[in-house]
Amino acid sequence: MNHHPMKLVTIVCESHAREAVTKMLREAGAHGWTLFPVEGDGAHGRRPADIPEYTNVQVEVIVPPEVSNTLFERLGREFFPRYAMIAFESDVRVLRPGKF
Amino acid sequence: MNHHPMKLVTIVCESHAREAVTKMLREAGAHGWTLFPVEGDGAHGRRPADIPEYTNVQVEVIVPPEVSNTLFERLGREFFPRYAMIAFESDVRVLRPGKF
Amino acid sequence: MNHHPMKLVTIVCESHAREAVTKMLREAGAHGWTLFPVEGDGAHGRRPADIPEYTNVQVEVIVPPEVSNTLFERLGREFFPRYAMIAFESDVRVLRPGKF
Amino acid sequence: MDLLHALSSNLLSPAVLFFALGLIAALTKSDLKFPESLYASLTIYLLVAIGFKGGVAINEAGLGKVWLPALAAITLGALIPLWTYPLLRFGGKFTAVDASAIAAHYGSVSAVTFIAATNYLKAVNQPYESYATAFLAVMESPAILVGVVLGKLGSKRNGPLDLATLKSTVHEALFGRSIFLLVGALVVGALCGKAGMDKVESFFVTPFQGVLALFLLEMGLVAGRRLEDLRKVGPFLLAFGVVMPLLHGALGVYLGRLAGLELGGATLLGVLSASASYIAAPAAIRMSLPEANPTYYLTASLAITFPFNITVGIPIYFAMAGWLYS
Amino acid sequence: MDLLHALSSNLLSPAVLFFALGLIAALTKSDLKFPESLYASLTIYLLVAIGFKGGVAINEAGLGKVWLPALAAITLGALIPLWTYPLLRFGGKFTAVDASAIAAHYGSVSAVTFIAATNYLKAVNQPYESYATAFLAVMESPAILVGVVLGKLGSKRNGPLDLATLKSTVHEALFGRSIFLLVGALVVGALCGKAGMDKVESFFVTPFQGVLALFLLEMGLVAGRRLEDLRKVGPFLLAFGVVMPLLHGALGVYLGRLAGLELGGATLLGVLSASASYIAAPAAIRMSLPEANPTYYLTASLAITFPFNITVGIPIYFAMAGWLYS
Amino acid sequence: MDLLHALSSNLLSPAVLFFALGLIAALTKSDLKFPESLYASLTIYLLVAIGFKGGVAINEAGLGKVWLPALAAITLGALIPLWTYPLLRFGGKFTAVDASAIAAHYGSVSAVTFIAATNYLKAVNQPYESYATAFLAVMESPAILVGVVLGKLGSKRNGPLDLATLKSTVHEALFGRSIFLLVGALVVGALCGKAGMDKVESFFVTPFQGVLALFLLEMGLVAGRRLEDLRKVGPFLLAFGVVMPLLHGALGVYLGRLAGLELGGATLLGVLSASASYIAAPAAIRMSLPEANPTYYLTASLAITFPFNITVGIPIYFAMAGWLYS
Ligand SMILES: Nc1ncnc2c1ncn2[C@@H]1O[C@H](COP(=O)(O)O)[C@@H](O)[C@H]1O
Ligand SMILES: Nc1ncnc2c1ncn2[C@@H]1O[C@H](COP(=O)(O)O)[C@@H](O)[C@H]1O
Ligand SMILES: Nc1ncnc2c1ncn2[C@@H]1O[C@H](COP(=O)(O)O)[C@@H](O)[C@H]1O
Ligand code: NA
Ligand code: NA
Ligand code: NA
Repeated sequence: MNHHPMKLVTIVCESHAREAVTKMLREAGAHGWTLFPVEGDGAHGRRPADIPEYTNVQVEVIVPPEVSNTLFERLGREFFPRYAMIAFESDVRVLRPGKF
Repeated sequence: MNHHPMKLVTIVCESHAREAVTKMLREAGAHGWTLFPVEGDGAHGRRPADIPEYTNVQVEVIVPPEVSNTLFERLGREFFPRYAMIAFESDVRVLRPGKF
Repeated sequence: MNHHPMKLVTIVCESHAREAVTKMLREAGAHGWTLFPVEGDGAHGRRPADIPEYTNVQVEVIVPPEVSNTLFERLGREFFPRYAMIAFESDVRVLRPGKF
Repeated sequence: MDLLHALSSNLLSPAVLFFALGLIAALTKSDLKFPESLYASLTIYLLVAIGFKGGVAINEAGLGKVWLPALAAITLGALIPLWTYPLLRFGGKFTAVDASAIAAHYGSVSAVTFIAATNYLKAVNQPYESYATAFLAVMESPAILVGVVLGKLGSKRNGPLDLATLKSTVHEALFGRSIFLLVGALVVGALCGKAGMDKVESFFVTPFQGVLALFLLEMGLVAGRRLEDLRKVGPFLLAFGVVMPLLHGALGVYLGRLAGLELGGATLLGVLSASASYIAAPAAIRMSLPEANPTYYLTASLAITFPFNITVGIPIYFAMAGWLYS
Repeated sequence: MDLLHALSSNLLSPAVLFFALGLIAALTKSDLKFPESLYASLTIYLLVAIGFKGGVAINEAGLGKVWLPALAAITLGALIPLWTYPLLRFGGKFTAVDASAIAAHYGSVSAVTFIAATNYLKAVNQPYESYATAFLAVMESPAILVGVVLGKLGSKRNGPLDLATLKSTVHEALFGRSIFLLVGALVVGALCGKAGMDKVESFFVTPFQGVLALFLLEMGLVAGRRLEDLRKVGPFLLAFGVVMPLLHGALGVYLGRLAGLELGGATLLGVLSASASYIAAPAAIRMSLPEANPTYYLTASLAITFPFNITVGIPIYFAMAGWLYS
Repeated sequence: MDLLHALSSNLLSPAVLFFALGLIAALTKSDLKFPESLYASLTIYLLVAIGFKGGVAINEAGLGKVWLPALAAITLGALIPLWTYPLLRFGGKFTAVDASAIAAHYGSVSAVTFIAATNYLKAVNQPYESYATAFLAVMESPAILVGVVLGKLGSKRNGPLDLATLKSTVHEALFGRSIFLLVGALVVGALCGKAGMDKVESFFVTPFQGVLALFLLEMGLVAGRRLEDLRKVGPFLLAFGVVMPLLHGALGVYLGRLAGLELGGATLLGVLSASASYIAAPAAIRMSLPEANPTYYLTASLAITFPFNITVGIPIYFAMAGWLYS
């Protein structure tokens, strides 16, 4: 198999940040994303996922390394000071690198 | 701790492909899988998760490296040309290697 | 960017284990967690996610390596013999290491 | 009742206005969203309710009255792809696979359109044969099977027409969740009869119209999100999505009369014939003809024909039946 | 009303037929599926509705009438494990942990079976004490506690019977979500009385039977998926799952009469006694006796006893009460 | 009706008792939980039902009767931040951003509180202008806009007040999902009128009170989980969350009378004025003033003012109206 290295960036944020995050992903050069509602606990307390407005979403996006860097730069500058959220990057391999 | 390397294969696909994908996982040698509905955006447009038939599912499966290779071969040959989907592989470590 | 290595520990378990798991995460030193309901298949059979009491949850937690070791020790000793579950560790990178 | 009156009484009904509200929400990019499980729950409710009611009606009317128009419905559904396919293939220049996929959708039916039509008939005080739900139940599958066979025969790239494909298509067409619920509830209703209906009427019948109105709000959202694909499908499919329902509607009404239905039942057969599937057919086509492009068949059935029928189609088919029976 | 009539009037009710439809869907591997939140929502509705109604009935009847049969119910629930445990342990050759787990399930109760029984009594026009919901509420926990104690005493590998375990079991048995909802709604109903009922009747009472029918469709699916585990549990447990309900049903009816209940109320106590828990007990057992094998207790309670009671058990217990009271 | 009677008839209603039950569940850490989609579904139902009903009422009363009190409502909403802001800023020592965020929440309104108030009026047989829903609809946004402007002007760190922020705030305030549903259903109701209401009444009106009771159980859970934040907000905000509603309630009732409303309608304007937003305002503030601390505004509106209004506030405003009109 011909695997190509990519970055998976995972963002868990309060659902109010949802539109801002997905807009930013597009701007930074991602070609797609995947998203789902999650419960959570953290520095901002429990978020028990019973009201859509008070819950978290997890966003996953596969991007080339340079896009991941752009994402983290903007996350650190524009998003972390404003929203309850975490973000992390990991290494993945894909088959069709052109897609991402 | 005694950690053993394994592969985590993640597949995000339109929900119509669900049965075909989980059947293929078993055939390729996986002993289990985990699945949940997700929203998404990509080359085939927004999939807004409001009708079960029009949404995506994310499938996660832990397998030994050789099974992962089989999976990707079949994904590339049989699934990618037919369905809206992405798949990626990453390295994980588990405690009970015999389970996977 | 200034990325710091961390461990992502992912646990998929029957929902009855939910309270015990999140309690253990705190005790082991995690500062937060993310959780969502999932369907699954494995050694204990299909878990089709139609009754909250009979379904699975997936718990994701970002921790420093030493906490991950504690987690896996307790998982292996206290949880694996009791509950239908899997757990795996992977390497991730974060921006604000102090948070985890 | 003349056409204008028929139209306005439909357009000013809560159900259609809520549908329009959903369309507007989608077009103005409001963040209004129904939870996925609400859509699924309302669908279950509507299918079980309409199926159960139809079953009770069959129990009361007797199968003797039902079989002939049901046969007419099956035949009509199976035949529609036979003329829509060549029209799409040679008139619309679609590939064989796309043409047969679209043809399958238009031969099959939309349960929600049917339900909206029964609602409409109730609103204009037009009695109808409640067992007409049986026609809905039997008309979902035949066109899908015919469409898949056409697609397999018409295209080599798509793989030969093997037995395994046929079997899984038949299984999907007959045991898919919507058809299962509808037929199952129909049988339950037929077994229970009036005595069973008395017990569950206040849940399955009394609030039904209101539930439908809420559901059409969601369907407006779903259809509205597809509207932007309209420019991708070209003028041929746009015209097809409006003209074919009118032709099929007339045909259905006419056949309904031949099969001995009353005015109300003939209207419903016209509606079924005119409607296009957007749940069962896509699921089956996606599995049996995965090379077909969903943008074509989904946009046509969901963003053109469905809104057309819900708003103006239903009163038109009713007016057609009025002319035929007067 | 004789047994045959009682049986057929149950088997042809919408609720039981929809339950059968769910079983068929599971057995034919139809892709029919209820969204998880619909199950949870219907459960909340049913528990709140039945609890509220029961509370209003207590308000009207007065606690004086309720305490004696409630005490009988608690005692019965707590005692059942004392004979089912040795039977399973020595007759069925189950381990101490498995035997006590199964015993806990059969001493505890199934709210859905109880609700289906009230539905059945309504259908056959048999009046019953509406405050019987109180028996449901008090019978859920005692057997679970007794079962856990038995399991801890009977097995060393399982860890000693420490205070922490006992405390968390008591908490789980008393504050689990189903018991909380039921008891909470009961108290609310008792505080509101008739005046409160007038306000919410059209939501909590009128559509109740229809909602139950829809819910039993889902329960048929859930139970049906477990049917393939039947061959794993062996003939002893199969027989146990049918015979014990009959014995416990008779015992419950008899005790109900002793405690001064009318025919309807005695039937309900029989039903409670005969039913086995499949939500509250598994949750508590999973935490307190995690070594017990869920295949045994879940298959027995969900795939054997629950369908048995829903279809033929309830009319049988009613017939038993008929004989006793005639 | 005197205050005591008004209070007790509210506190013993199913809706308020279920709310209390939810609070207790949260406080006792019961694992009771409503699925997220049930909350969303109930909200959609309640907003559509109340909006539709209000629209039908406007259709019957004519816009001529509605515009003046609606104007009063808008003005009141827009003005409230002008005195609450300095009070919070200088009395409560809050930062400019936090003060303006809280002010926005108290100028805006809570739909659930409004619905509970209509419920209450119905229970005490007090007629009211059904078109009052229009006041709810127009009062949600103005205070949010004023609050955001105040916050931007008052704080430099927060970025200047640019056009883009203003535009997105206006969009959020006008097209957010709750306001869209409410206004949309209002328009649908106004277009349908009585004829439309007849069709959907048994879904949108008859079971409404029961649905509200169930929903308040969930709201009790949601508010209860916030109660532990009470000690984080300090005594000033605690007092603010109780005293301001009383002042605003009196003001609203008084203005209602000036604008020509009857006793019932004036009570509702008082309730709106006294209520604080906890869905629409947080969403808009989170986007436009993200530096504001949610612990302050959410705890105040959701854990203090909301429970206060649901339990004792509503009957007090009703009593105030009683005194004013007698
Ligand atoms: N250590 C962690 N591991 C996994 N998820 C976390 C962690 N910390 C925070 N989160 C998630 O991120 C959300 C926001 O975090 P916080 O801003 O810390 O409240 C939480 O509600 C969790 O869903
Ligand atoms: N770059 C990406 N990162 C994460 N998820 C993606 C990405 N591209 C596509 N997806 C997911 O895969 C689904 C199908 O992708 P597509 O075939 O590109 O429409 C989308 O709906 C998304 O859920
Ligand atoms: N190989 C696997 N890959 C992904 N998820 C798995 C795997 N095996 C088990 N699981 C998940 O873990 C749950 C419990 O596993 P088990 O104890 O094997 O039944 C299953 O229901 C699945 O959700
Ligand atoms: Na058709
Ligand atoms: Na029992
Ligand atoms: Na206000």
